[in-house]
Amino acid sequence: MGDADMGWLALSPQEWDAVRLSLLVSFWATIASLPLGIAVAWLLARVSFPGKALVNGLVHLPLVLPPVVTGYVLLLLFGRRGPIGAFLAETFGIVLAFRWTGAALACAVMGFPLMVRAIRLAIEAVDPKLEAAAGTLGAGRIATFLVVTLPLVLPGIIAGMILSFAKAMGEFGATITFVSNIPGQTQTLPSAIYTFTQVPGGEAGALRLTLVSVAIAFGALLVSELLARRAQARVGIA
Amino acid sequence: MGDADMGWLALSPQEWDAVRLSLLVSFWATIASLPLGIAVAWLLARVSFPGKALVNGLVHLPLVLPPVVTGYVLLLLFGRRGPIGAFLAETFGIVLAFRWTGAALACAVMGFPLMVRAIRLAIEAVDPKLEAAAGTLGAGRIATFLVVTLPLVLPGIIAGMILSFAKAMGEFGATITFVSNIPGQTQTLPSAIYTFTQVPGGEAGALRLTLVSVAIAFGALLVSELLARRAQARVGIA
Amino acid sequence: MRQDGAPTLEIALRHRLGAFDLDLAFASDAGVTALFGPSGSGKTTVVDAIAGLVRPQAGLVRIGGETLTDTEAGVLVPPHRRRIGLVFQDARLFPHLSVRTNLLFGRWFAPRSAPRVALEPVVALLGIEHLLKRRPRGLSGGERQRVAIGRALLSAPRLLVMDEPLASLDDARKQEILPYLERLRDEARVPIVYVSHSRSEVARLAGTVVLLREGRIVGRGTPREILARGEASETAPARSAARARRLGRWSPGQALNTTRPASERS
Amino acid sequence: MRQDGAPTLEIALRHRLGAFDLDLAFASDAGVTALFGPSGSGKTTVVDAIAGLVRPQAGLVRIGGETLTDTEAGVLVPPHRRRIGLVFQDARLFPHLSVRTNLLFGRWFAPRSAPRVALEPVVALLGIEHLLKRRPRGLSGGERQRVAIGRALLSAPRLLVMDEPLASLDDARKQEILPYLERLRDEARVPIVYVSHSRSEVARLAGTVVLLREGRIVGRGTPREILARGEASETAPARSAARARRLGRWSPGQALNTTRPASERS
Amino acid sequence: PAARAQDAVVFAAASLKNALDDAAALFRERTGRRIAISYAGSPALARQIEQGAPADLFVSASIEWMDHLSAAGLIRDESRIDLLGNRIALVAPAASDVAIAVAPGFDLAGALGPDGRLAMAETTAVPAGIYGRAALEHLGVWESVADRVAQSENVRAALALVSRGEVPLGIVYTTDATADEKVRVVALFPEETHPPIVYPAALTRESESAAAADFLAFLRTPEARPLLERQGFAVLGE
Ligand SMILES: Nc1ncnc2c1ncn2[C@@H]1O[C@H](COP(=O)(O)OP(=O)(O)OP(=O)(O)O)[C@@H](O)[C@H]1O
Ligand SMILES: Nc1ncnc2c1ncn2[C@@H]1O[C@H](COP(=O)(O)OP(=O)(O)OP(=O)(O)O)[C@@H](O)[C@H]1O
Ligand SMILES: [Mg+2]
Ligand SMILES: [Mg+2]
Repeated sequence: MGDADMGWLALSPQEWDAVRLSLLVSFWATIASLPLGIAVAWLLARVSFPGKALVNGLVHLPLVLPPVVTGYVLLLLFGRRGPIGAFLAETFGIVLAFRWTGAALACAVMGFPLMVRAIRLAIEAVDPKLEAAAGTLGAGRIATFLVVTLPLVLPGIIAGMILSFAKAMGEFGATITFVSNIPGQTQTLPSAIYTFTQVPGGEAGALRLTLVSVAIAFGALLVSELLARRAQARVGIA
Repeated sequence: MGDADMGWLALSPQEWDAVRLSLLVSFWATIASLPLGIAVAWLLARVSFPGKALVNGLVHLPLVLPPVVTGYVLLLLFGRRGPIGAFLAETFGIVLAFRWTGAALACAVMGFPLMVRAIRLAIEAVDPKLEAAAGTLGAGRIATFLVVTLPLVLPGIIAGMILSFAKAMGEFGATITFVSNIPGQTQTLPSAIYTFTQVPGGEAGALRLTLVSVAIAFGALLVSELLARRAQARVGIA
Repeated sequence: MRQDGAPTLEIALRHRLGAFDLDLAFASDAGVTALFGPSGSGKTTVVDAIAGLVRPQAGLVRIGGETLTDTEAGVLVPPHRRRIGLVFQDARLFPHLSVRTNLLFGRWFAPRSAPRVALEPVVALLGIEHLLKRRPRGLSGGERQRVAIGRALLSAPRLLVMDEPLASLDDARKQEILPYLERLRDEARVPIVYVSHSRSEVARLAGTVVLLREGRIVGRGTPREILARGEASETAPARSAARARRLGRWSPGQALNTTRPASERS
Repeated sequence: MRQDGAPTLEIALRHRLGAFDLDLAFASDAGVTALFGPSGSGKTTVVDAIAGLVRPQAGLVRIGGETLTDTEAGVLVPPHRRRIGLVFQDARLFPHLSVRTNLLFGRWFAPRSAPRVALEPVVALLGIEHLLKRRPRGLSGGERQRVAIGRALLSAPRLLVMDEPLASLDDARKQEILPYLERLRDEARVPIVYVSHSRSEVARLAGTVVLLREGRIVGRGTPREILARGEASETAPARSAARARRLGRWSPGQALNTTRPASERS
Repeated sequence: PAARAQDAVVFAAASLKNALDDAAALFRERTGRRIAISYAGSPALARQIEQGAPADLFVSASIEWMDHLSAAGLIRDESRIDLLGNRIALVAPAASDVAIAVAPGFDLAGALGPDGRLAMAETTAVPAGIYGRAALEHLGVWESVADRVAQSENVRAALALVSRGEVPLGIVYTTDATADEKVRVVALFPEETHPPIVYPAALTRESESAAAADFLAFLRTPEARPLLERQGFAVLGE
């Protein structure tokens, strides 16, 4: 790790794979969990229903459980032999276990509580009087949600997305437990970093990948702040 | 794991220690990080200053880094030989390494991005016009923050606290890397659970402790929802 | 559903909010019905009940013979199916939409059969041409109120409900808007419920004035009859201790002294 | 700091908000100064500048000879040190505090030397005894406005600025509050800046009327002189295309035609 | 990542990364066939194989987990070999001048000093910790240091504690100790003090990859041997 010699910063092809895969996984984990995240946030913020406490608890579960446990639960449920995994594979031909899609699932699950909470807080801050006004103008419940609530909640959605994305960039325990650490298929950046930390002389590699990961997350964060500021300025309580 | 025989649910004294310790650690991680969390959330929500993007990035770092890396960084900084650790030990006699206090620090750091984001979202939702009104009534910036902003932000603070607490109940990677796993001193529930997952046939033990952990988190969640609902009803945009 | 012969507006409400107890019933014919009464007498609560934003503890709301609310029969048509154009006391513009989009909001959701109100004349009437591209943020109080009026007008409602719509406008602007409302009343025959503290506005517009006080009707008649009376210019005394009257076997139909058509008794 | 002989209120402002261009200067003596003009003419913007909630692009605000804002000298006393009691057009009550605490809010922060205004008479005047324990949520429009008035009065301000304070109140209530404001003006000698669209209120209270239109002063004098003129009852035409006039070597002192005391030139 | 680019998937204990990466590279050079290696903790890998992971070859750091899979019929017992051997050592920071002979009843507690801790991997779950504890028990000193042990998630974390000077002594694999300049081997534990440290390898039941079998055979060739020995492992005899 010489001062002048920056060669240690160069990524191997396998590491590039990990970078690509992490981006792919984080992107899809964030995007795919967004609709459900919004729906659940809305349910928790605005609807009372029996079993609400349970749903709320379930959403928070991945935060409370050690990631290894979450990963193991996913493996049991979504593995090839798991009830949901077998069903998905037979019915739709969708296989999650030991695929990048499974890594995306693991990251989505781990980031879900963060996403839901951010969006929920934003929904709770929307003045129901505005929604009532939309009602008098002929907008039904769903239309009101889409045309009034959702745009007002945009800053919260952006916050939820960046939290989910950042979490996915760092998620390791559940992912490696669920889909293993197969280079080019399920080896994300954090898994690759972990591997480096497990052998002598891996520090430089771990540092190198950590820097890449941090740089990507910083970039995403900057973009999100920009978007959020715009959304905020637009919505800005007059 | 017989149907009738619930004996496997009984905790050993050492496991009780882990439960107690996890509660202690999670409680203090949440409480101790709250003032800084509020301050940083306020800075990010309301003040523009050079280096804001950097601060924002730093806050999110524990989310992005694999927990093991965070734990290692903590060890480098706060270990007995680390610059901050040595300083704290010499100046104040505060030792974090291999103490539950260190576990609390690790959990606080890991939960910090979640806490800050929740509070920040809530602060951003406070109408600055109310703060302006407080100004015309003679309240300075700090007084306004304490008497107007803070109470209005209460639901967000509660959300931030429960996120931090839940995260602390599940945090494992950074904690064990920083303070190891010393039964009775730094062995929290997730560490104990991890231990069970590492040996064949440890599932029952892991499940038992996981149930305890989930029960505690559910309880905390219920309390937080209650408090938040009260705060919300109180504040409720008229 | 329009039942000929039925009054345009039939309202009977009983609703309790903390120490405030609303208990009233009135019916009125087409034209402008003014709700008049001191601050806190329940005008906005009645407005909310008409629009379906409040579910009264007991009550009946009918427009042109169509039942919108009937707590006895368990009827509560949701606000977005009522086609009532409401000008809120507090404007309630959508902060994320331009003034133009705010104005056209109701049109997006209006049924095809609804008459289309043209944007330009309304905008010109309200003097808000220069605001169309702006967002509500930064509008002055009167500008907001004008946009809110325009938004309700453009939603082509079958009943217009206006809660102190001109309170923050200057006289000159008021003198431009009032004739428009008169035309709406006389030519387009849109019934209007008009809440105001201004005697002159009420005198000019209203066919019927309903005088409220502490949630009760204390007078009902033409502006001439009502506005002259002393009650119309007294402030409500501090509310007397909680009234013991309970919501009981009280029937909205009875209170209105109208008989419901058999078809609706179900 | 009070400079005898200096006018109570000296204001010179130049401020641009989008297409709106405020450019005015006036001074007035103790008593009530009314800001009168059509919706969107800049009244609230002037109010905000007086209270220090807006930092004008160029301008001067002095009360009783004390400089609160002077962009040339870089002076901008923060709102909480100005001791200006402001009744906002939109009430702005603190939703988490009871009405009582809202009312007493200003007292917590008033300097010890400030005169103490008793709660009970103000509450009685405004007829809000029965609301003291409630939270702002659920208050009617007029109730909010009354609490906002009370909150400003109780903060024992040295200048009271009221932005359409009685707009949503009934005549009877207005007739109770107006004499109180007269007493405030005459006995307690609190100067008042009063924004209103009501000719009768302005005629009754104001010593000086400043007539605004599109950010400019188009008249200044006694109510009798100003309210009679045609300009006071015309609406503003659609705003003319952006004016080219630039903020330049314009001096607030010059605009006011007052000379600043040497001690303040620094 | 569409079609599989590799000819065999190997699941291997994370501590084998350097050794197996080198071997796989050489194997590819010689045969043109690609081996993808997923490194993780042996327990996670074993569980994944239980759940139908696409692994062809499993190299475990623990005999127990291999036995577990064998009992479940998930590996081909006939292919199972003891691939590598390792040693555990008592280590100290390089700067430390502690000298102590590992012998029955040796004064380990004394060497730790009044408040020093002994860094080890988890002593009930992680192989290195289990071996270390067995050795200390065999030597009759476990009781005297049991409550002074800082247990880490893995050997590398224990090594880091020694390397950073956070603890005066630790017990790690010699493979880790010799590679770290900041760490000095104080003494090796005699092999008879603990169960043999063995990395077993076996083909999985479901594997159809000839490349996996060839790779396993390749690991036993004289050509591969130096690559493994270079990392400090003992290559066990036929
Ligand atoms: N949730 C509530 N709890 C207690 N009282 C309530 C609640 N909501 C409304 N009220 C009271 O109901 C009364 C009627 O309110 P409403 O808004 O209908 O009055 P209003 O006639 O529109 O008055 P204004 O002219 O001031 O707008 C008020 O005294 C108000 O304080
Ligand atoms: N951020 C902004 N961008 C553009 N225009 C603005 C902005 N803020 C205020 N304005 C405009 O400035 C003008 C003056 O506003 P102000 O609130 O001072 O009017 P006002 O005299 O108080 O009117 P009203 O009687 O309706 O309350 C309005 O036309 C308003 O639209
Ligand atoms: Mg009202
Ligand atoms: Mg205004």
